[in-house]
Amino acid sequence: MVVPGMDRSDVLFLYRQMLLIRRFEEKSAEMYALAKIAGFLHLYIGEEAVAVGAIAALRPDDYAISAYRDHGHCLARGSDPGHVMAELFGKATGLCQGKGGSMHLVDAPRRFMGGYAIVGGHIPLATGLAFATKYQKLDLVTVCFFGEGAIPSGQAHEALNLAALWKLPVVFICENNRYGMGTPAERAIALYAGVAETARSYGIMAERVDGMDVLAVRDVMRKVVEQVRAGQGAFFIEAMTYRFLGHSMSDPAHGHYRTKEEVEDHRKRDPLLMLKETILSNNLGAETDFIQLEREVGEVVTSAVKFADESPFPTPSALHTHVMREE
Amino acid sequence: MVVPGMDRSDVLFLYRQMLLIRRFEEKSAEMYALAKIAGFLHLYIGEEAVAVGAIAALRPDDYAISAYRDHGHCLARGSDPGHVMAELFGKATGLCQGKGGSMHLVDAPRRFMGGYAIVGGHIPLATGLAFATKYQKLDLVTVCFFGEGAIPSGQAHEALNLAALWKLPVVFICENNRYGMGTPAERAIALYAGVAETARSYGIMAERVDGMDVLAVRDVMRKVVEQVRAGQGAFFIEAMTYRFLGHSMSDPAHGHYRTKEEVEDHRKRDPLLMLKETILSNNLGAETDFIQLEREVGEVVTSAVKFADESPFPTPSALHTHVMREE
Amino acid sequence: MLLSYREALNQAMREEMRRNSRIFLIGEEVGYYQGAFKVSKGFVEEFGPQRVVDTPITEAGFTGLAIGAAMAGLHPIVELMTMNFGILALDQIVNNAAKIHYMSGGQLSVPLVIRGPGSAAHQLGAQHSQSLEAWFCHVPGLKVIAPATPHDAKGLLKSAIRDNNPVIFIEAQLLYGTKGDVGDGEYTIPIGVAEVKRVGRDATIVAYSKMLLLTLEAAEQLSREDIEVEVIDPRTLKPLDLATIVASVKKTGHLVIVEEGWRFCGLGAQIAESVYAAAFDYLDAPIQRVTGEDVPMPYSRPLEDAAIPDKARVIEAVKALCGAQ
Amino acid sequence: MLLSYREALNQAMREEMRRNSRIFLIGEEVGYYQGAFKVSKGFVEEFGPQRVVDTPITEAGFTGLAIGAAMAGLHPIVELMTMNFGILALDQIVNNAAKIHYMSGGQLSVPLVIRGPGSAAHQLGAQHSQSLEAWFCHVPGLKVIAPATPHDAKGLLKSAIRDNNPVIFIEAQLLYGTKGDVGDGEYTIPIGVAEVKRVGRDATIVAYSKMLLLTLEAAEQLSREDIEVEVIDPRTLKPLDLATIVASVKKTGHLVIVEEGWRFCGLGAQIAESVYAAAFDYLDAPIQRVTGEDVPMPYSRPLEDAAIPDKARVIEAVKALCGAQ
Ligand SMILES: Cc1ncc(C[n+]2csc(CCOP(=O)(O)OP(=O)(O)O)c2C)c(N)n1
Ligand SMILES: Cc1ncc(C[n+]2csc(CCOP(=O)(O)OP(=O)(O)O)c2C)c(N)n1
Ligand SMILES: [Mg+2]
Ligand SMILES: [Mg+2]
Repeated sequence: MVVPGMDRSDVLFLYRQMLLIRRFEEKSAEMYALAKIAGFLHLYIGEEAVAVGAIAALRPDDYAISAYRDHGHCLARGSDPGHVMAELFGKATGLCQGKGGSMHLVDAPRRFMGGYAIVGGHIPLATGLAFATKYQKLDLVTVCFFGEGAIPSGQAHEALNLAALWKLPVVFICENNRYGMGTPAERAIALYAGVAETARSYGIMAERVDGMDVLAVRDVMRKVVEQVRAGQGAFFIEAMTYRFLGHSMSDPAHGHYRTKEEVEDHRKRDPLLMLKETILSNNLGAETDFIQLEREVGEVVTSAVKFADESPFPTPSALHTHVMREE
Repeated sequence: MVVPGMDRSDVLFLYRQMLLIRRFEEKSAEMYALAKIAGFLHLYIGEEAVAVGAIAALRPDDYAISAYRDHGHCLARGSDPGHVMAELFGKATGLCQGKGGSMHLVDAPRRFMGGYAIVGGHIPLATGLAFATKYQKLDLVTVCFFGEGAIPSGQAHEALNLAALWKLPVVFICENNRYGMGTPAERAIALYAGVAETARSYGIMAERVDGMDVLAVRDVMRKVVEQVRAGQGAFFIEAMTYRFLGHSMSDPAHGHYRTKEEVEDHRKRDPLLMLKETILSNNLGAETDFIQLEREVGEVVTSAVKFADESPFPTPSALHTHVMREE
Repeated sequence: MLLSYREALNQAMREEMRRNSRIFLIGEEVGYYQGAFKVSKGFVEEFGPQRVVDTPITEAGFTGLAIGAAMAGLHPIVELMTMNFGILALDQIVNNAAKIHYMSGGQLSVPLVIRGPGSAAHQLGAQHSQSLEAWFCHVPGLKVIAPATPHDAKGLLKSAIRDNNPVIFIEAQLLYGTKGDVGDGEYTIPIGVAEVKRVGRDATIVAYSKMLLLTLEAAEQLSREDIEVEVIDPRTLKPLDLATIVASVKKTGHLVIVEEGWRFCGLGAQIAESVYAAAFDYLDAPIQRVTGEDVPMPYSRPLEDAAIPDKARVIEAVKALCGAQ
Repeated sequence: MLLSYREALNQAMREEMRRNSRIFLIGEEVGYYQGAFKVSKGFVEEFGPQRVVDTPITEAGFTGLAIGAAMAGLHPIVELMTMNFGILALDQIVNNAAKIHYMSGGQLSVPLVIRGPGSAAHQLGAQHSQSLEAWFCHVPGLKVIAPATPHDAKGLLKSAIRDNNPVIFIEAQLLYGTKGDVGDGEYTIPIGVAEVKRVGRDATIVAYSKMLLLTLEAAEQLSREDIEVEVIDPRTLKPLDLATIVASVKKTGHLVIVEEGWRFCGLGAQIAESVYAAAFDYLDAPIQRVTGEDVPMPYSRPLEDAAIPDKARVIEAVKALCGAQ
């Protein structure tokens, strides 16, 4: 697929971003096995094209917010991998000084407003960010990522209704990876033929996109963000994607609820492979570029781990700071 | 409008039920002014055709459940007006021994499973009643009444999704009286062209009916109840109705949010007047019948008040009973 | 200036909204309806519908929206039509408003006031008559305020609005019409500072919100029998001004705590435990709690009256204590 | 029979579901996934999907549905994937489950168990590490149970399932793998009865759920220093078996209460207040509370460890008391 206006540095950047997330998370899994990281760790592997494609269409001052599967969004937003890894390690140098953890990454200077662990609970927050920018007459867009498992939740509905009612500048991106933990979407959502209907029932425009194709995601998002920025109200994107690994570290990649074959089938549409093929077939890069990117990203991830590992844990006094804002 | 199969005793019964609710509530308002009744009192005047028409299509063992504007549903279900009035008076002889009050009428033997005061909060309960009858393989139907103000609430959505997903035998009846307190539906519901779309977005069949026409309500309900009883899953009815008085006793009938003219317009379609005209024009009854009904109902209401008034208040020991079920 | 509690709240919000355009009011019927209890009378006319925002009946949705808006630099005031409906927004309040500053390592903050009437009015039934302050007080990251007088209501609401943390501000339906002097100029009252509402010698009574009024009446009546009680209104429930209470108990040797909420795990249990720990050797007798009964609120008037503390029960508790001297 | 806590729960539900076809299990991933923590392993295979019901992520919806089903004569067991998500169902639990029997004057009842893991596991972060028992205990109309051992878990879960009231049954993720003897036959343990888990002389410690285990370790260690503590597990938090605690305190003169939840307005405050009121003259020193810190739970391990009571803090509290003799 040739995308008009696609240029080399552009596509290699997208590839690099996805590669960074991939290698970062593979390394996180290793670190989890070594007990350097603990708690819940929800990997985004397989879904990188959604975060990278969507965030590529944003301005640096736009807001992004996510659920607990948030490493990808945070890294795509440009957060320093060392500080992210340090957060996963629970170190004082982590993005949130070790207080947030994997599910609650926040990078305020990059307008990454957090990962949240109550399914559906951050969707109202997103409408609030959008409300604030509209209130202040800023031409900012808020992007909200969540899984299809959040669709039946009451909080999602209340938020969609408010966003539509008040024409808020928010883009809802449902990462439809077909499962909420072990539950296929068809067993959770009554009228399941995808989830865009839900948005349309509020009068929110909705579009489905191939979430394994980073260029497709970016292009839809560019169009949508422009509309939303221009004041046309909320938009809903259903990105069809797939998680290659288990729900979290305790859940195997396949077993109870999906077969090995199903996972392998989807792996054939690995977003990294797909973009690589596009790049090669359009002569926008060569094998050497990919070798070079692997090397670069590998170094970034290695030094992120080194940084995290060498960083100190928070001191005991940190326990009681930030309960209240003092000034 | 001539309804085939309509017979005299049938229509006079419907009229009598509506008249009972009307006169009962007018008297309640008087009693409120005399401070015999206190707290919130939400009158159903103007909306009688919905409860009476819908409940006329039920079997005695079907379940009905409502929100806080529940006198009409309770009386239509056949509860003794004396016991209902005694409940409003807070007397020991009340339906709930004075513990429930206007918003929480319950008549278990008549399968009236209660009025509830958290907007949206009883809709999940209705799906549970329906779940139970399906689980027990009983051919019962549950009817759930609520206002259009509940449509945006998360609890309503979660319940609709479950009802649709599991094909539960429940009929949702949205009493769309155009306002939730002082808020017109258009200012609360994003895609407002009526509320049936909400149900359809879950794959629930939905129909709109003139909620001022008791025969229309009953006929739709007969058809719907039959379908639902036969196992075809949930159904949603949007009954277009209007409340003639204020939201509760402290809210004037018109003022801030609607004009006197608007209220007067709707009063021209008073469900009692409409049915009376149908009866007269179809020669199913004469003026004398109505005089007779007024007399009968008047007596019922008078003796209900007398019963309530003469009944004792609960004894202090009642305070601590029913916190826990003892056996 | 003599104002009703309702007017005092109105004035506090109005003054603050005039000072700071980032403040907005959001909730059910706050705008065109002027507030379910008319607290925001005249607001939509003065500030317009952009800053006085009527919502659908979606407490989780609009409270969450307000939290998000606060994260982006606005300062929302959320009106809950009654505090009961806060239960529906509790996930937003507890998991987001109270935790975001901490979880983000201080990067984000949530300057937000959530206000509305708590406790019972008259015969509103079990689902509309609850005192949930103990729940809110349990949660780190929240401040909780419950003023009893128009003067305190105004000064504390202004402080709450200027605070950069989420503040739960509990009013009471039966207080809205009560009147009191509010002075003339602008003023604030610091959060976390109790006030001795009456000086006494024989026993200390801690009471807040509606309960303060009947406690002061009880004190008056006791005084006629030569029992002089010191009455302390913490005003802020969290952070609690324990020092003021303890100082008084050290003087009187007796403590009665009056609260309308359910007894078991009520705020009074915490106040009592804190005072026992801080003044064990000064207490001449066990602390007495006068509380709401542990029952869902019954509708019937005599039952409801029996479920809520009254003047007689406060007097009885004081006498039981002072008789035990 | 040596069983894990997880297996004991599984057995309790299985036995009861075999006895009574009106019982069903409902929650997220309880069926085909065998439960997020595998508590319902084998259930969907034995009882079928009609009685082991997987739900969408809609805690308010399916908890409300279960309450409705209970009103119509079934006996649901709701599994909350974790008790944290109970916040989303709190309106249903508090306004419907707890009040319907009362509001209806006894006409309706809600026989229902809501169960799932409470408290912190390891490094799950602020939104997934909460001990909310004080909230549930505050609400009239609910029973609250929090067993610490497999034996208690099995016997109390069976009683909870046979009870005709709504029961909140709090487990703990870190307890699921712990083992204990559960005997061979069927048995139940009555709700509302504490157990003296260790007999002692010098001080009484009240501890429940996970906290019991570290308290027993602390007791063991103290014993080596010749300090003999009596350890009481209330097991049922509401109704609380105060008599057993008070009898012990009258013997030892000292009380330590250990709880994992936030300190301010925690259950320990209520237990302390009740004991002070009942045994004021028997206490040689103020009651000590060992509690979770009043902070949202931090992710970082050393901070998390510091936020939760441990053996050392229990020992320190006992020594502070007994040194004060
Ligand atoms: C309110 C709530 N209920 C349950 C959970 C437990 N839980 C965590 S993730 C998850 C599945 C979510 O699926 P989805 O939204 O599709 O996101 P995905 O994991 O597929 O990215 C569940 C049930 C939770 N975190 N919050
Ligand atoms: C969750 C919740 N929020 C707010 C209220 C206050 N309240 C009571 S009735 C009402 C309006 C409901 O309107 P609608 O559902 O249309 O019913 P109607 O009164 O028109 O019959 C509101 C906001 C409530 N009872 N519950
Ligand atoms: Mg998913
Ligand atoms: Mg309405």
